[in-house]
Amino acid sequence: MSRSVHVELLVGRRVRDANDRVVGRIQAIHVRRRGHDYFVDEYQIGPAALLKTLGISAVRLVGLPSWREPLRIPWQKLDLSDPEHPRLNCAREELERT
Amino acid sequence: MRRLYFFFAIALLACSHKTADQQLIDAADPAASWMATLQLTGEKWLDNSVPSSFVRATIGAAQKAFDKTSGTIAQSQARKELRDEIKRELETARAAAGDLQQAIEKNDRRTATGAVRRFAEASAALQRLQQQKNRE
Amino acid sequence: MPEELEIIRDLLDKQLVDREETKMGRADGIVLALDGDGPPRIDRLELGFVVLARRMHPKVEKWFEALRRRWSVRKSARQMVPWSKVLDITPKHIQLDVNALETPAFDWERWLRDHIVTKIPGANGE
Amino acid sequence: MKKALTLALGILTSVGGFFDVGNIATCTQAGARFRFQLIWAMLLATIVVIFLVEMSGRFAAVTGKALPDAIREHFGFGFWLVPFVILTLIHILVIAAEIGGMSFALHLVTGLPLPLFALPSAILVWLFLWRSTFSAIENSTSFLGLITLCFVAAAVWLRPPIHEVLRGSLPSMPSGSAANYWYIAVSIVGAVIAPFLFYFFSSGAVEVGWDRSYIPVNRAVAVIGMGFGSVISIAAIIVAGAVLAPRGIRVDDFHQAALMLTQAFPHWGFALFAVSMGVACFGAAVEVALSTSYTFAQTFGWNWGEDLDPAEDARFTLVYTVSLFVGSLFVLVGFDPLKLTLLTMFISAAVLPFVAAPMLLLMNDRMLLRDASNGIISNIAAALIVVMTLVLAVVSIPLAVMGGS
Repeated sequence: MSRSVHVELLVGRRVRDANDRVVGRIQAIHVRRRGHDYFVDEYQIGPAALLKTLGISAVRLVGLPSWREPLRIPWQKLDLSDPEHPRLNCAREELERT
Repeated sequence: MRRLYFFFAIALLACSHKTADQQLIDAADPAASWMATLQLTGEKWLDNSVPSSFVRATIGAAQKAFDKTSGTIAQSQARKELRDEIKRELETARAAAGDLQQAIEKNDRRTATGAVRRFAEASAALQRLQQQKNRE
Repeated sequence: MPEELEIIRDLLDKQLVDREETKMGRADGIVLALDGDGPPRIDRLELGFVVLARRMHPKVEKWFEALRRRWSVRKSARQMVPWSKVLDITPKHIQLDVNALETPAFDWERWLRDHIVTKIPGANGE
Repeated sequence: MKKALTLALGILTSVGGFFDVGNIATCTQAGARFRFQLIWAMLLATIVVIFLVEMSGRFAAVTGKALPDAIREHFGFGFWLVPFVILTLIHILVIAAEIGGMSFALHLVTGLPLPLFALPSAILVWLFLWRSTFSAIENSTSFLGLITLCFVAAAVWLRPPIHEVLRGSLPSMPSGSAANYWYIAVSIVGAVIAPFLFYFFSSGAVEVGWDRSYIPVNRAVAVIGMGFGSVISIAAIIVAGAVLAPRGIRVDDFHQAALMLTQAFPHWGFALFAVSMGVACFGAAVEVALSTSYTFAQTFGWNWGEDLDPAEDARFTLVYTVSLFVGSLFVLVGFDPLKLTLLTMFISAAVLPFVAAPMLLLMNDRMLLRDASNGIISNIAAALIVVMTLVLAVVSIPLAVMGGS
């Protein structure tokens, strides 16, 4: 049963991990090409990801030390069955270790 | 800190009793400005620099401003002499405006010159009031 | 076609053009297909006021939907462009293998032109 | 050769777009009320607008995209929606004020009541847009705009005391009522840094096909064009200061400003003021109406460009038609043109952060601009501008209440 997800409604949605703790908001979705189609590689969460999407490096504009690297979620780790509430199928710490 | 409140209270009190007079003079400021405008307009009409239609339109706009000011005088609690003086200047200006209106219709330059002189006196009187208030 | 992309920065809201680079709206929406257990795949682009309305607020979308049903010119509320129609992706626009004039994106354009604009002299620059 | 022509046209465009009903209203009020004391506000606003116009032109030259197009694409529809709605309201209000200015000029010349000219003015602007291409529009409105040089001639003829003019060029504390002083200063800035200017300028740069090689031309156009328009505005302050202030004439109504050129030019002064005002407002109305269509077309990705025939971009044409009509309603209903203009200039000043901030963020995007993105100086200027616009926005509301009497 193929389901679909609207990216424009996914942007900025808060992601919760397996222990129902908020991990951050979805700010970027990286895709890789295979043939003519593009497949999701990883999602990126957090303010640094937002800034990168906007093409602004925080250092350059405001001079603040750039926030820590965005949190990267491999595609298989994110459950999109309910697009309104994206969930990680693991705990947050597990992600940070990789 | 108490001294600050004391100072602030005095300042408020000082200007409150004068406020009514001050407010009336400030409210009359646009009227003085329109009298000066009519004076300039009359002068330029006499120099044939402006068409009569412009003079008519300017008189119309000035009358509206005079009406607004006389409305403010009616509600003002300022000193009676002050209110009467401003009312007198307003009446002079209103009459002069009426004369100027007729003068340009009949191309009567003598009446127009008289009207311009009266505008000058009325606006000068109101500006003197303004200067006295600033000096207090 | 680039090897890697970031959907939100490189595709969403991007200017869409047809074969002759005639502008035909923007990528108001992008839909991923979750088929089987593979990674999500970009299935199609979507355009139309209704798509934008939904991004603002579901209530706005309902209001738009009602508005559209009553007197809209456009046959379908939202136009779907299958990903197979994407010819090229450049920093300036996304080029689609379509002819803009035949797409619903131009319903409004055609309606206005036929009913109002051409009625006024000089519309075709003669 | 093409670059020299573009430079000339660019300068002419800025003159056409710079001096409009907003400048006439705020400069005559500043001169009449505070003589030469507020010249510094015009100088400051000019420096800021030169920076912002240079940036928007450079951005369009390098990326080939105008501001609305780039902001929506870059920050997404959600982010762009708020500035877009605000900008549309400002566009409509400025069109209304410009039509008010045109109607007043026609009223001066004919003596007929002002609201009569609301629709004819809108139709005149509409006809011009309907039949012309972008470059034809820009050359003619700007060429006509040169008539406003009569203010400079009058200012020179009146020989104002130079030391007083120079002292006025430096920021100073007000002698008269402070609230009114700062109220007029803010409205001067609001009149000069008109939000539509950048969106129009960047769209224009794309229309005439600027590319990276035009960056020097863009800088020259911004400096000379805006500077030129500013000289005319300062001249208007000086003339009002020399003619109206000594007589105690405040400008509460455009009629009170209409005579200020008659002292320098007894026979032609009245007609010159009317024609200058009419032409300046016409040029500005054309640019603002176009800017509205550019903003809509780029936001929704329609085909756009004034060089296309109306039949080819019906929606683009419809937008400027509707905005001109809606703008003219304000004047038709009897809004006083001067009060409408001051209100518009005020709202422009208050919403500047919404308009300037997205642009300044864009100018720092290395990915888009690579080496042409903001250098350190532009960034410092940009940061100062954002802070200044925020202060303006915060201060303008209370000022309007106190100072606006």
